Amino acid sequence: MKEIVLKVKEQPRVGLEAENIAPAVFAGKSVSEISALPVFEGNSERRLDDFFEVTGVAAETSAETRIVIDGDVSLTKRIGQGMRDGELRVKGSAGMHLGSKMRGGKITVDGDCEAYCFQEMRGGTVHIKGNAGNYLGSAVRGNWRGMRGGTITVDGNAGSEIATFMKGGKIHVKGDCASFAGVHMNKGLIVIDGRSERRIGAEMIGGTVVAGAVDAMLVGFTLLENVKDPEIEGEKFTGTYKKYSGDHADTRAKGTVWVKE
Amino acid sequence: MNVTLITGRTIKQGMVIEHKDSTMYTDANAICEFDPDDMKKLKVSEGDTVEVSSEDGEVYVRAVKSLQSPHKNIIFIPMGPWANQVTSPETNSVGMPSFKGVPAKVELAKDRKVLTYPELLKQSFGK
Amino acid sequence: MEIHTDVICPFCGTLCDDIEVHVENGRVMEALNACKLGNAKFMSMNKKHRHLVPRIRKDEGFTKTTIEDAVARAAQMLVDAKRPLLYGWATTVCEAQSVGIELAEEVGGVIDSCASVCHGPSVLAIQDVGFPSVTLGEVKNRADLDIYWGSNPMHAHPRHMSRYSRYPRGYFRERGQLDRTVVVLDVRKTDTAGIADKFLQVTPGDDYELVNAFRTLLHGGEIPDEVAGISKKDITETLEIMKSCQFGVLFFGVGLTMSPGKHRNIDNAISLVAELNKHTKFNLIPMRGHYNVTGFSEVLTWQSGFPFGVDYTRGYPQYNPGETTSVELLCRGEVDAIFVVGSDPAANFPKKAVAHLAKIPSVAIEPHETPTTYLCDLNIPSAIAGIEVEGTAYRMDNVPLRARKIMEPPAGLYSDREILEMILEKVREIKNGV
Amino acid sequence: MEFEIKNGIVFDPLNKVDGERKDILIRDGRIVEKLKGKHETIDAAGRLVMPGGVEIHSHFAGGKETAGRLLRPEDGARVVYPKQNGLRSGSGYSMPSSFTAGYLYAQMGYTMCNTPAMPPLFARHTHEELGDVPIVDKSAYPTFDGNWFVMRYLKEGDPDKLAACVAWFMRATKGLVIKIVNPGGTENWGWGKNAVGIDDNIIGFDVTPAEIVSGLLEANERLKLPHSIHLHPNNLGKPGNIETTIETLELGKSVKSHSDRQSVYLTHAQFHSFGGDSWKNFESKADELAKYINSCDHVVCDTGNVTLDETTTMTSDGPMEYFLHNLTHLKWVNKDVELETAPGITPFIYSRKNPVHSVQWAIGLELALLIDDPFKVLLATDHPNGGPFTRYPRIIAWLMSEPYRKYYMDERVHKGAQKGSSLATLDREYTFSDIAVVTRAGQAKALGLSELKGHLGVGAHGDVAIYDIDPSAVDPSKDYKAIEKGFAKTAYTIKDGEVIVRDGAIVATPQGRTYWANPVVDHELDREMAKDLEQYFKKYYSVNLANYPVQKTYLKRGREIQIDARDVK
Repeated sequence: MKEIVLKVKEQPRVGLEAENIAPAVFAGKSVSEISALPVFEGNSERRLDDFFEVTGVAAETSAETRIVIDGDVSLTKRIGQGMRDGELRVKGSAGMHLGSKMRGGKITVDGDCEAYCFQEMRGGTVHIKGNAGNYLGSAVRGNWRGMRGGTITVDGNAGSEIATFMKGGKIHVKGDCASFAGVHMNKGLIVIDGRSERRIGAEMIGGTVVAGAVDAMLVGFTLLENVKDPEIEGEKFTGTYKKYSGDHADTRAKGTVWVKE
Repeated sequence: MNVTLITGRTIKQGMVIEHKDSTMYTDANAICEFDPDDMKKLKVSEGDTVEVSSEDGEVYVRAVKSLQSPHKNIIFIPMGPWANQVTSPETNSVGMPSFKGVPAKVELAKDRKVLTYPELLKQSFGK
Repeated sequence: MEIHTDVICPFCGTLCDDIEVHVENGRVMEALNACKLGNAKFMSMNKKHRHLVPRIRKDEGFTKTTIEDAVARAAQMLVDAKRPLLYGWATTVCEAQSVGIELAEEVGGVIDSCASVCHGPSVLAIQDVGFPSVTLGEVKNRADLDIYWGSNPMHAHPRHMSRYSRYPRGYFRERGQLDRTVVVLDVRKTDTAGIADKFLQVTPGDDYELVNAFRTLLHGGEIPDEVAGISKKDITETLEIMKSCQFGVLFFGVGLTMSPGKHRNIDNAISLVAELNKHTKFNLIPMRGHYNVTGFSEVLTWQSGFPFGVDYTRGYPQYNPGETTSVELLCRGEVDAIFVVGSDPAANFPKKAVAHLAKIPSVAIEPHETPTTYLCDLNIPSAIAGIEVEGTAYRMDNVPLRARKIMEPPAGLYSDREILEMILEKVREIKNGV
Repeated sequence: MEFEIKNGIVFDPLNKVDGERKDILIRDGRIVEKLKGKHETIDAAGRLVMPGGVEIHSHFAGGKETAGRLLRPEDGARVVYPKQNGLRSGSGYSMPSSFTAGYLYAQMGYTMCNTPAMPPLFARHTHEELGDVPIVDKSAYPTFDGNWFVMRYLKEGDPDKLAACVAWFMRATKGLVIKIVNPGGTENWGWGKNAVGIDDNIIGFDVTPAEIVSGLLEANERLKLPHSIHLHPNNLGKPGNIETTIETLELGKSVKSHSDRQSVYLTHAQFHSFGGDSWKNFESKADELAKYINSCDHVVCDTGNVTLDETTTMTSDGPMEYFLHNLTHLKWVNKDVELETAPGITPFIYSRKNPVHSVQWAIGLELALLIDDPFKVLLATDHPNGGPFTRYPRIIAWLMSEPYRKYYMDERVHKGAQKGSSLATLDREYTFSDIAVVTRAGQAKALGLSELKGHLGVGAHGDVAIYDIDPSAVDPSKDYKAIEKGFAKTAYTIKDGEVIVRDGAIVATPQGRTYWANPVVDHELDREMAKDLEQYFKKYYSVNLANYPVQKTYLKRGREIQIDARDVK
């Protein structure tokens, strides 16, 4: 594994779009080539090194390339977009659309990530050590096919409408979660260790959501049974869990929500 | 008193949209509509100045008895610069702020003045 | 005295087209058929004070300038900006909106309309689950059930009920009102609720729960004794009314789009309406506010593919409300100039958003003095679209009409379109280094 | 500006030119015999030269088209077109935005596009939007399937007023063609019902689909409209609908066309050629429809090819779209239009792995190959319903290459296509001349515009498409990929004698014409009919009569086709 380090020099004025910060783009390029890559501050095209000090070496292949971002890039969008392999680490907080449509590889964020990260993700491993914003691992506007694969782990809390229209993969939120977790969910697994706001699993027609606690369940959910130490999607959970089916607001309801007593 | 704040359109306000530079605009918008029972509870009478406050700010407006009651524990302020001193910018990442259903506090503030919008904007934005 | 018939009222999304306006030497004498709101707008044409030349902020106040200077400054501001926001558009005609979109594309900015703080959430819901709808004439001719949810037409759309829903006689509804049932759902007992056959007072913020209960019940599920402050009995009865009508329509307002749940309230309501079509004929119509907010979304959609909150900074349209919409852009400080046409964000945005608006270079194209013109650095007064300028406007049900010109604007005032065309031309001059 | 297109290999079926090396001369925007003076010369040696393409049925602009774009931001995000070289930006895979649609058609060599289902009440929108579709000439077809005046006059047995009101709607909507979508079914949809057979009753009006079609057929010929009625019969997309389709076409036999064109135009025939009585025993009946069309002279159809893409279905057939929505559970738009029609929209994914979709793919091609005379079966996907128009080059390649079709049969689509259709047994391959017919000459003739469009004879518009295909060198049967590539972008598209596309790139974006028909009937009759209009508008429309007709200002470059129909009295 070879490593390229991007040290934050300057914060963008109106946000930065930097889909070029991705292992596949860096692979096989020299530091000076990488420094010259275009990034977009609003409507003006800038160079990557206008905002970052670039050091290190990129590997020949993306699989062998690790990118480390040193600093806060919460105003920088689209980092690691469409990533298929390689590694990315953000020592700070990351902006919108981080790892959107990601298919493989590994992304770690030491801080928080903004809204719309990992939309329509298909594969790979993600670890957010801080909090995640709204629409984590969701579908883009209008699409009925959301996240399909890969795993996202959030050590902190997550925002509202995570995993909209989810079709596969797993999201694990160790903290609390705002409203509408898994809205319109179809397949896949969401695990919330902490408390979920109301409307969890709203309009879900399939898939599984597990929560440590909920503010309220929608009336479209039917309590099936209480299960002690259940095994859910091949994972063991300790304690007694209420098992609900729903959301029966939809005729096709085949979703399951587990809530710890 | 803890209340739920609703903002929205009123016909009075709609009728002065072309006259924002007149006192009619302040009269139609710098108000807070109360459920009659809530007014009794607060000992507020028609025309009194009240302070409405939320996580995002506070504003002084005139108390008005609601003609569209009952709505216990709900106050209504017409959409406009006064209402937006206390509405929430939280959009849940969908573009829409929280103009309705905002948790707020309201109390009598008889001696306080209701500002015109230039005074209000000057005070808030120094411009 | 000139008598103008079949005048289109440029106030709300009801877009009444039967106004008769009497004009005598430049004064509006009366506006027959118009409601209080429409009448007030036509009568405001007689207002004494109206700015006739552009004004620039100077020290504590404003100083007058020429249209040429104003156009040059506006163009320069847009060219200099890395991500200008071009906002408003709901109270002008499509012909002006179209130039505005071209301008946004030319300067690489974001163009957004007041839909984003009005029925934008309805659009997001439509994009997730669809939109079973009809034109208002269908309601007039067929509907025997009109539901108003989170909407108070008596205040916001005063003639809506008399023209289309509650009162008119229609082909299949010859007895008018006698053939129709009106149900109102709101958090307050509104004036509209006052004339309803059935009123359900919903706990604020619980609309989503109530729709969820309706749908669950519709599919034979169980619901508790009370949901959202409504008794099981009332929910069951209301659902029966919906299932047993011949033609039902749900009119929904910002009471749903602005309350907790926002677009998801609409999303769920749309699915309820779609599913009711298994039992009877059911549709819904959003109670759009400004008279041509719908027109803007039509023009922007056929030109760019997206209805509002379109970001042209990369040279192609990008759409993601919540990211590319005005309130977030202002609150996150992601725009460095604002260009407002026919709207009043300083009055209608939350304080935090207005604070950034007040900080950045700003231009307002607007006939009247408003909180926005008060905060903007440059004000260009314009002729009043739909009264002094003709052009296209789209009704809340997307029916396009041609707004009429019934009087000349004061000398020296240009239409929004003309002003925008001048600015666009100037922008191109500057970019080509002329 | 004068032009000489030298040494091209020209296919111009309407003038019986079949692959001759021939020079085309253009002056003042028209094809001429001689040039006067200075002129630009384009060397077309070794290149394929055809008249500009004519699109006869594509939902590229209008109210429901824009509703379809609004419904699908995910389709918009799928392809974006940046602003560049003076071109406007845009987006959309299955529903390109307006400017982009004009550019894409011109790049394929098309110079005229017609939008086939305009609800009269939304005509103003359609024309506003057409103004933002650059380059191509255009027209719109107002829908009459659920028109209350038409049904009223049918019931009252007043064919004269019926014709007069059709003439009024043409004038009011600036329309060119009588479009009929699911006759009567769209009115019944006002009650959540449909009309699946031609003798079903239409609620509240006591007429039948058959009466609506016959009545409009007669009116169309009495008004001497350029095109015939443009028909989307009842029961679209349902197993076994072939019977309804042929019963409907039979209605046209009795009415004589006023000109040399067909009296009935059957659109997107693929969707109307289904056998079986369920999706399980669903099969192609293309052979049956082809047999019928071969046996008579009053019908022309277009294929309505399915291209096996994810697309957006949009028709004025509201009940059908609701039916689709219940099949797929995907998001659904409905838009019933008072007194007129009932459009609907829902996304649809045609899957190669799906037996039904694969048979539908086969049917479109079968029709083209089984109907002997290419002038009777034109190429269209009912964009975007069967697939986006950008797939035309691939369809052309399929038609010209049996091996290409076989490759799809064997490798790409579900085996069901072999069982459910006869495509595997068809070895016919289209010639370049056939392609010229089914993409331009046939459309122009069917539309009744063949004086100006679809050919390269003297007096025709100077609309020419030059493709980088050398007919003398290429074997379309083997080099089908070269054909697909060659028809995707022209070397030159010339419109009205102006170079629009050079080497596949747009170099000019003039405003095209908008054609509309204005049949003038007897003045007295018109006045009588107008009284009924006033009454119905007052009572039933939600807009005033005075605000209904589309002002001429909406047609940026309008072309009125005046027709003397004063014998209608």
